[in-house]
Amino acid sequence: MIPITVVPTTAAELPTTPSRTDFLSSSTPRWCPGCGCFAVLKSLTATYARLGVPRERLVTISGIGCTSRLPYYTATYGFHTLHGRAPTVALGVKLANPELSVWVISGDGDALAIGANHTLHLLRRNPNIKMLLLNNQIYGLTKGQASPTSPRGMVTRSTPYGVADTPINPVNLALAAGATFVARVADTNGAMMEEVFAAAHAHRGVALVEVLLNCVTFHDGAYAMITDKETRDDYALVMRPGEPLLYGRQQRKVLVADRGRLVALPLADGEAIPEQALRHDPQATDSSLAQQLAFMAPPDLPCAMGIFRQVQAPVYGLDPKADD
Amino acid sequence: MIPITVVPTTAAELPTTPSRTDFLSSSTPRWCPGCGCFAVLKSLTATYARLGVPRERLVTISGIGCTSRLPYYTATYGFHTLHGRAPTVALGVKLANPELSVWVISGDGDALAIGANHTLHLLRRNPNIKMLLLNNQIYGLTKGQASPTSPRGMVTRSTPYGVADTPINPVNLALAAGATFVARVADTNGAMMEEVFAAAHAHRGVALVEVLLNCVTFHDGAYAMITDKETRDDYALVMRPGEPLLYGRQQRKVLVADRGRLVALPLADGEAIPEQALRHDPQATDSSLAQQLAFMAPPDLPCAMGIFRQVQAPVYGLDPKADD
Amino acid sequence: MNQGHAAFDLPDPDLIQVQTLDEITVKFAGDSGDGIQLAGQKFALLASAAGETVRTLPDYPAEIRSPAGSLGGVSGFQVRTGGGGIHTPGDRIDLLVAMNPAALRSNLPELKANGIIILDESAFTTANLDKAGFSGNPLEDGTLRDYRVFPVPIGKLTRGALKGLALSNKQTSRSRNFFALGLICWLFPRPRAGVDEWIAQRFAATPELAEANHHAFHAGWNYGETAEYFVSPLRVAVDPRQRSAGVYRFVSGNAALAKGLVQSARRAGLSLFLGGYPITPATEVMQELSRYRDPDVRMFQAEDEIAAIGSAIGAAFAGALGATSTSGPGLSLMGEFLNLAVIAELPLVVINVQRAGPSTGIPTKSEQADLLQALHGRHGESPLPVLAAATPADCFDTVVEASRIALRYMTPVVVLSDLSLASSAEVWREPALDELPEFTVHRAVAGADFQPYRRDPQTLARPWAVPGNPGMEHVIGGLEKAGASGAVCYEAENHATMVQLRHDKVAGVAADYPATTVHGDTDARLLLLGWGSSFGAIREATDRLRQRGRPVACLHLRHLNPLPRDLGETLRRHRTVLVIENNSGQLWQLLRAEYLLDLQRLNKVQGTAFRITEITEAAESLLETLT
Amino acid sequence: MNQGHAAFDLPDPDLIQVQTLDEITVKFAGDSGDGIQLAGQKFALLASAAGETVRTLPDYPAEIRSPAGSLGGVSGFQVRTGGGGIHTPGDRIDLLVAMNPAALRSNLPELKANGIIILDESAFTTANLDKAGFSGNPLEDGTLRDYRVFPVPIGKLTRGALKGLALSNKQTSRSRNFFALGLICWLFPRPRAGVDEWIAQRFAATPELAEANHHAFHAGWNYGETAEYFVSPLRVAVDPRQRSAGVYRFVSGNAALAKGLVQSARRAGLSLFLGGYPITPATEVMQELSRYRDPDVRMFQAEDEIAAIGSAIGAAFAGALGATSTSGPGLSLMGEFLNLAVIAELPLVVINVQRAGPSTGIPTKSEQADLLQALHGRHGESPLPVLAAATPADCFDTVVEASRIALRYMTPVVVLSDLSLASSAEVWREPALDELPEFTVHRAVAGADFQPYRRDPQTLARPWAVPGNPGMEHVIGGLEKAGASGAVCYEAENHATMVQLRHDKVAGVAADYPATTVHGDTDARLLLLGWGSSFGAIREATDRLRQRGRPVACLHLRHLNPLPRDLGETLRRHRTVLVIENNSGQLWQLLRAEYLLDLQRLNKVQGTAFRITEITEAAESLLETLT
Ligand SMILES: Cc1ncc(C[n+]2csc(CCOP(=O)(O)OP(=O)(O)O)c2C)c(N)n1
Ligand SMILES: Cc1ncc(C[n+]2csc(CCOP(=O)(O)OP(=O)(O)O)c2C)c(N)n1
Ligand code: SF4
Ligand code: SF4
Ligand SMILES: [Mg+2]
Ligand SMILES: [Mg+2]
Repeated sequence: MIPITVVPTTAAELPTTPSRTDFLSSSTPRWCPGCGCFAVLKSLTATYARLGVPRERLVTISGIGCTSRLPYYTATYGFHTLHGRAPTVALGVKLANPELSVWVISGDGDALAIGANHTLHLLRRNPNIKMLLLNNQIYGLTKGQASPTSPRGMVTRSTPYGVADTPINPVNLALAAGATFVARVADTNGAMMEEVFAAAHAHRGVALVEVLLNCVTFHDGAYAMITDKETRDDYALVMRPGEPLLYGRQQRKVLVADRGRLVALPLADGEAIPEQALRHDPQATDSSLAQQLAFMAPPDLPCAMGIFRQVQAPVYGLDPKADD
Repeated sequence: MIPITVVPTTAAELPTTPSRTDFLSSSTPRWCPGCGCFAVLKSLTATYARLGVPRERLVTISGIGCTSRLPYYTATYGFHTLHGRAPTVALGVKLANPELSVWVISGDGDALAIGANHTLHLLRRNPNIKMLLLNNQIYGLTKGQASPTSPRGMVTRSTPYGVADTPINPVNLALAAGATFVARVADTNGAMMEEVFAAAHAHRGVALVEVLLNCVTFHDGAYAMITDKETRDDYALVMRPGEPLLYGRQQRKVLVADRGRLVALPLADGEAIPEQALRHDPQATDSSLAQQLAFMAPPDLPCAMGIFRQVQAPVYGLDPKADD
Repeated sequence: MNQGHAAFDLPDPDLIQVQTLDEITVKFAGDSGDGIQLAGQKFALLASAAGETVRTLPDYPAEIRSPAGSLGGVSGFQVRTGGGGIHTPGDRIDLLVAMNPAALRSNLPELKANGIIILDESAFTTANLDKAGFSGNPLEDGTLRDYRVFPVPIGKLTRGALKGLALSNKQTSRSRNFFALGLICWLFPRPRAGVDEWIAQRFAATPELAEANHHAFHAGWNYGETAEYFVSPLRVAVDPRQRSAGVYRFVSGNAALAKGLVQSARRAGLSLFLGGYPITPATEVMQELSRYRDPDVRMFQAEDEIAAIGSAIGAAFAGALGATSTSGPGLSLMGEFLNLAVIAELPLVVINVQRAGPSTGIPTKSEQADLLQALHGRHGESPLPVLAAATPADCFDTVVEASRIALRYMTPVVVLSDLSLASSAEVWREPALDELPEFTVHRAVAGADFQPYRRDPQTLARPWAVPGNPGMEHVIGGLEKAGASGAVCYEAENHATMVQLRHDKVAGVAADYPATTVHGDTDARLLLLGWGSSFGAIREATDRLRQRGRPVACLHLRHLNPLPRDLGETLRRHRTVLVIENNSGQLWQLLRAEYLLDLQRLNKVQGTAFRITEITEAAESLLETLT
Repeated sequence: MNQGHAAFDLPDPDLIQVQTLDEITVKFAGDSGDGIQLAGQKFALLASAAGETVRTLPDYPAEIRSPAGSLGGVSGFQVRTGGGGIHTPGDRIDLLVAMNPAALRSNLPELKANGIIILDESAFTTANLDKAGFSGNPLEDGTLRDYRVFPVPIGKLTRGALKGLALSNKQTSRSRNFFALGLICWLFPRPRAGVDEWIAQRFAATPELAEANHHAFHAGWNYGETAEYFVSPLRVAVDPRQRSAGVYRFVSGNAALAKGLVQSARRAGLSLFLGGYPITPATEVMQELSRYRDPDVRMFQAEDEIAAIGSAIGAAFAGALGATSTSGPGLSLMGEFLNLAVIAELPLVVINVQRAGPSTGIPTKSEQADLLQALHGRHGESPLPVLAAATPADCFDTVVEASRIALRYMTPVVVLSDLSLASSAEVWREPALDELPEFTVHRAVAGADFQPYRRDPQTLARPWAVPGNPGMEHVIGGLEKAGASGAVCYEAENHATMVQLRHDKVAGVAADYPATTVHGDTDARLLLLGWGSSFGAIREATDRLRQRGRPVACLHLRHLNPLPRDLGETLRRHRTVLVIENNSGQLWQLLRAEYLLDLQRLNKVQGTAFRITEITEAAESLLETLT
């Protein structure tokens, strides 16, 4: 009594090596020109094309927001649900048919204001679902109000005297929830998006990928420090498994731990990487170092990019009643 | 146009040194005999008596659950709201009248299942509100279903084949949310509850206190390892500001950091506390060490008790429009 | 004696002799630790096995635990048994078994005048009398003068019977319920051997308890036989209707709801997915489902009701029969998602086990006041079918019907049950799978003309194009959709068309209903009209009135939206229609708006079901005004 | 010319001469980057300053940004101005200013036959025509043959006018709206000096823009004067009604809602607390409030709508006037909390700026389909007052009335507005604080007989015992409460009493209403009945019909629950009542149930308001059937 028959795609339907455009629908995306969403759509469809998953087994599920319009532009099955509720629908889809590859697309307001509870519970349960959190630090669709990731003091249409809240750090929160795969990428780096999306897919369990997304209309330049050519070396650190945590021009700064706290150690010209340099280990069961990396922010420390955590844990929804 | 006139209590109404019973209502508590709630009620009313806040300026606000019945048994103003929603009502009360001392009483289901979003946002905003999270790892009122803190594998009325979720660690989550005061106490230690509740009150900003609560009826002995006389030395560590993180019989184990991760170092008889021993610093701005301590759990590491974090940050709701 | 009427009329104690009763309502009551539920259930099962018709109603203490012996801690189990015509757990108690003063005090108002009380004298200590709030001793001060009281020192006798066993006082006291059960089993002769076996099985894991209960049971039985009180046992009439072959179960409403979901999905060849969140009195529905080991029966406990229904909608999108179960406060949280299911046109069964509202209200009391919410609790024009269950067993049939409609019309359906059905139980023959109605499932077929909102011309249902099937990739959502393509469409006329289509589709559900049939004369002067759990009381009231020669018929609605097409006609055939509801007149209001008829109403909003007599009295006085 | 009727009847271009119009509807339309809103608003303000009666309606592009020049990106601003009797922003357009082909195409269906089109010829490039979906060039292919078209190379002329300035092409193009405004200001002579000043002030921060816009404006004006097209300007009649002294503002419905909350709280001597969450089309209400620097006006942006209303309830408990503002999807999330406010009996104003549903529906389209939800969108018997606003300025009065009721009766009140009022604007005289009705505030007084649920015998309101005040410490909540003490109570009769009391309290609100008065003859054969934003269209339709000698009157309901006590009587005085709603008949259904009257209905569910003519036509044909 399997509810549906999954018929493998035949060559007639999709080329054996499908291209990204095979995963684009015929609708023309309606984001503001220059919006970071275009880049995400591009990288996501490029990833879809590379996964080897037949198109009909991909399900793209979103909430409400500019970013949540994305499913309409893919040629997969899709569900544009309610504000903040995509994770709940996604979980139902995945539990009803574990064969499907389920992708949640969400915004910072969607996933962290009205929907933070569902995000949290999705992450702690560890179903094999991938969630992209497109964080532009603003409510785009409703034309520019503060979101839970808007930095303190930011003036928006709903905070004429500045935001008075402490912003949420999505990566840190995901780690606190016990998420087994957590990453951060920027909309400006298509190659890295594709790489990380593919890694998220390969991961058996839940994956949260924060995408730093530029909203040209209501919060342009939010991530300029981290993404601009001139500054990004100093303010962004790309984490690579097993490697020391290096950044800065010519990678001449390295992170070390001082009694459990992170410190940036400048390296002199030609100086070798010291013994105590921290090496990135996304597979560490204990996610506390990852949580520390997540909290890092310019100007004192760089913003960490890449995969913070990737560990194996029991996957939710896979025959929970079988093992007893 | 201040909405209400706060009239100081006169001696006729309350003795100058009020006692705990002055803060108890005339209703007889209706918890199961032996329920941890009795001890919390006792410590909370004892704390109320010591604060010097007139009774009418105390407001005790709860959600729904066994634990959320607590306001009925206090002689303060109280509001028994909806399941999961106490933080929202509390914030409205506090913003409307900052002179009130507002206490939220919540359960693990209340605060972390249906209400986790409100808990999260309350904590990140940092209003001067105190929240007690009475964590019995079970839904008591509805007679024994799994809660978000139920340990993996636990058999409950809704999980006859065992819980399949990763439990939430309330302290870690609160820290990820940026809470400025976070503590953990056990219902068995009245003195420590009173001490920590009073410290929470003294803190200017939000405070979350997790109370490890025993539900005799549906999950008896959940914290036996941590609270029983015979085992607690080995499995509980009481954090004291500025002091090394010691535990074990005769306090002969100490925590050290190894490349950002916590390790327990056994001390030989008479061995001095080594230089690299971690000292507890609840006032550290960076909460990453606190997050590591929060995650510690028996049997490998002890459960940390006491105040994890206590830092000063802008308090929400205090004339946000004044400073511009 | 009048069969439909209050049936119990025991002669004076010293005149007791063998006597067959048409029916009797027995209530076991004691402290929540006294094993009352177990004793009551066993008594009911034995009666049912003897061929009697049985309805039961447990009566749990209020949700917060109260001290032993207090009024708040009283637990009860009511059993009504008799020879047919039994549709409720009984208006009032004929025989009360009270294990302590609190149990006596809280049930006294429900005991019939001249009713029998068997009480545990040993528990009538000063302390217990105090806790129950008695100022004197009711056994002595005349409080019980209108009843026939049989004090039995159950505690002392049980202790005596178990003296040989190595048990603590507390353990001994735990067997008192078996003493009481033994006594009652002697009174209404039930085969002892069956009970012996059952005790052995049930307490197999704790042989010392098995032994204690065995001894206590027989001590109770023997006490009945030897004590001079009871001259002879009573006999209850057997239901004359022949039972057809099949599996019989004693089901509560909540168990029947769960079972109905499972069997509906199986019948449709689908997997079942229920997203739930605990809430009194609906929790058992999800708990029942959690016990299945069948991978095609999945219960997901969500973080809240919003996630519960959201996951069910996701599962429905993915091809399962989606369901959720909750009570009023939960339904109040689900409005936005229910609306999504309406516009996305997905098959979903939403069960609301109603309790007394508004707000948290009285979680342990029953009410039928969520009907208008089920119809209108969402923004915009958002029609959906609403059904209500009439009895515990009917919960099964109603859920099956709801699932049928959900799948045939691709729509969410709300099923209303309530607390008084949730835990009330009756004997029910579980139909085999192929006895269930056939289910139409609108599987979409890939092809050049596939469109996700192209409707079946007859049902107006859209096709169900389930992810995993190639060639039908499409995106649905909450924005208004264009006719057949389902693409997002903001166009004015299209919106009007879609609003109309959604309305017509739901209105069309009524095409499947059987003709409306009243119980009684089709043109009786007075029609008693009800829905939901008031069925039993209305039905029995009608029978009693008809036996008195009154021109009364009754009609019970399962389908509350859309209403049966012939309902207006039926209503107009009766001079007066009395709409009977456990709310302030919600169906009454709907029917007035629909048919412009000046209907009468009888409402009760006290957290408890109607008594049969409340209905007969109202009907009698209404009939008087008519002549 | 008929004053109430479509007023514009411009003679052939070559016959144009000075002419006074009773009214005219002008629409500015262009790409969202074209500054259309600014130009339209300024034109409306100038008309209003000239003493005309003005109603405006902006028309934003659908929420997702569309490419420049596309149909989805068209922004519009409609201004209707005239000499009184103006109650809507206009059925159809008399004069369209189209800044590009897409603006032309999307507004053409709304343009009157023989209407005037002024368009920017420079923007009619092949690329733009393509984007707008024109297959040919409408200027050449006869598409516009039924209109009077005035192509003006606005782009080119603006560039020319700004040649001396150091501006990029893009910047120059940004001033085109000022050229258009100048031309229109010449056409309906408006004082130039005022505009000059305004430009200087508004663009003070960017002097280069100020200069560019100044030049563009005058170039437009001069073009009007010199071009041979327009022989002479037009004049619009001035509203003959005398304006009383006071502060006049041009307010949108949302601004009026915000202002109404602030002034209500001030009048009552309370602080205002609004908890909100952004949602189209209600967001401006919270945004307006966020701008106040008054510490007694607090807007809290919550994490969701549940928290928004929860915080407002908390604030109400703490002694503030609590409020929240949302749209349908948000209200669907608030049901559980609204219920808590009902049972806790706290003063709360819940504003629902309705949009087209169900579900996400069409966020940028208007509808009045949340009435039944406001009444019934909660479990249990949960009565609360419901009010609706009729015009942008009436949003103020309605919120004031809602606040008065909330405070006097200690109850949550729902106020329904809708998208078509939200951003539509009219000129309004802000009443001074002491012109507002008096507010009763039920402050509790400590004392031996204080009880939190002891009711005022007249209003049945409970006292408001606010934390901070000694001697009245008490706990409220969602569980059923005992009579006066407010203690938790599970008792049957008490529950029935409380359900009745809550019902009676809300029913009692109607005691305060003024008598129902119809506009027109009190016994006219046909009564047009409406509520909410359809007011203007119904009112103007009635006036037109009466001018035609038809026996028609109209009645508009502000209070939808409880209904006015004399409403049944009023309805019965008219042979036929036509209930006019932008939904499928929600008030109609309520009135049928309430009065058992066979009312007629006119419904439109197209996301747009009624046109006056739709109503006159329906009324005319209904009248025909009556004779
Ligand atoms: C229940 C509900 N509340 C509010 C809204 C209005 N709304 C739509 S999107 C949105 C926030 C958008 O912000 P974000 O999630 O960050 O998405 P973005 O537009 O920035 O991509 C809001 C408040 C809604 N659609 N539904
Ligand atoms: C909206 C809603 N959903 C569900 C419930 C039922 N309910 C009451 S308390 C509770 C959970 C109790 O667990 P917890 O918060 O841990 O409190 P405890 O009883 O253990 O103290 C639930 C599910 C409710 N009252 N309201
Ligand atoms: S408003 Fe911002 S997020 Fe939305 S489409 Fe435009 S640029 Fe993108
Ligand atoms: S069920 Fe558990 S939490 Fe509830 S009162 Fe009893 S012991 Fe306490
Ligand atoms: Mg955003
Ligand atoms: Mg709990």
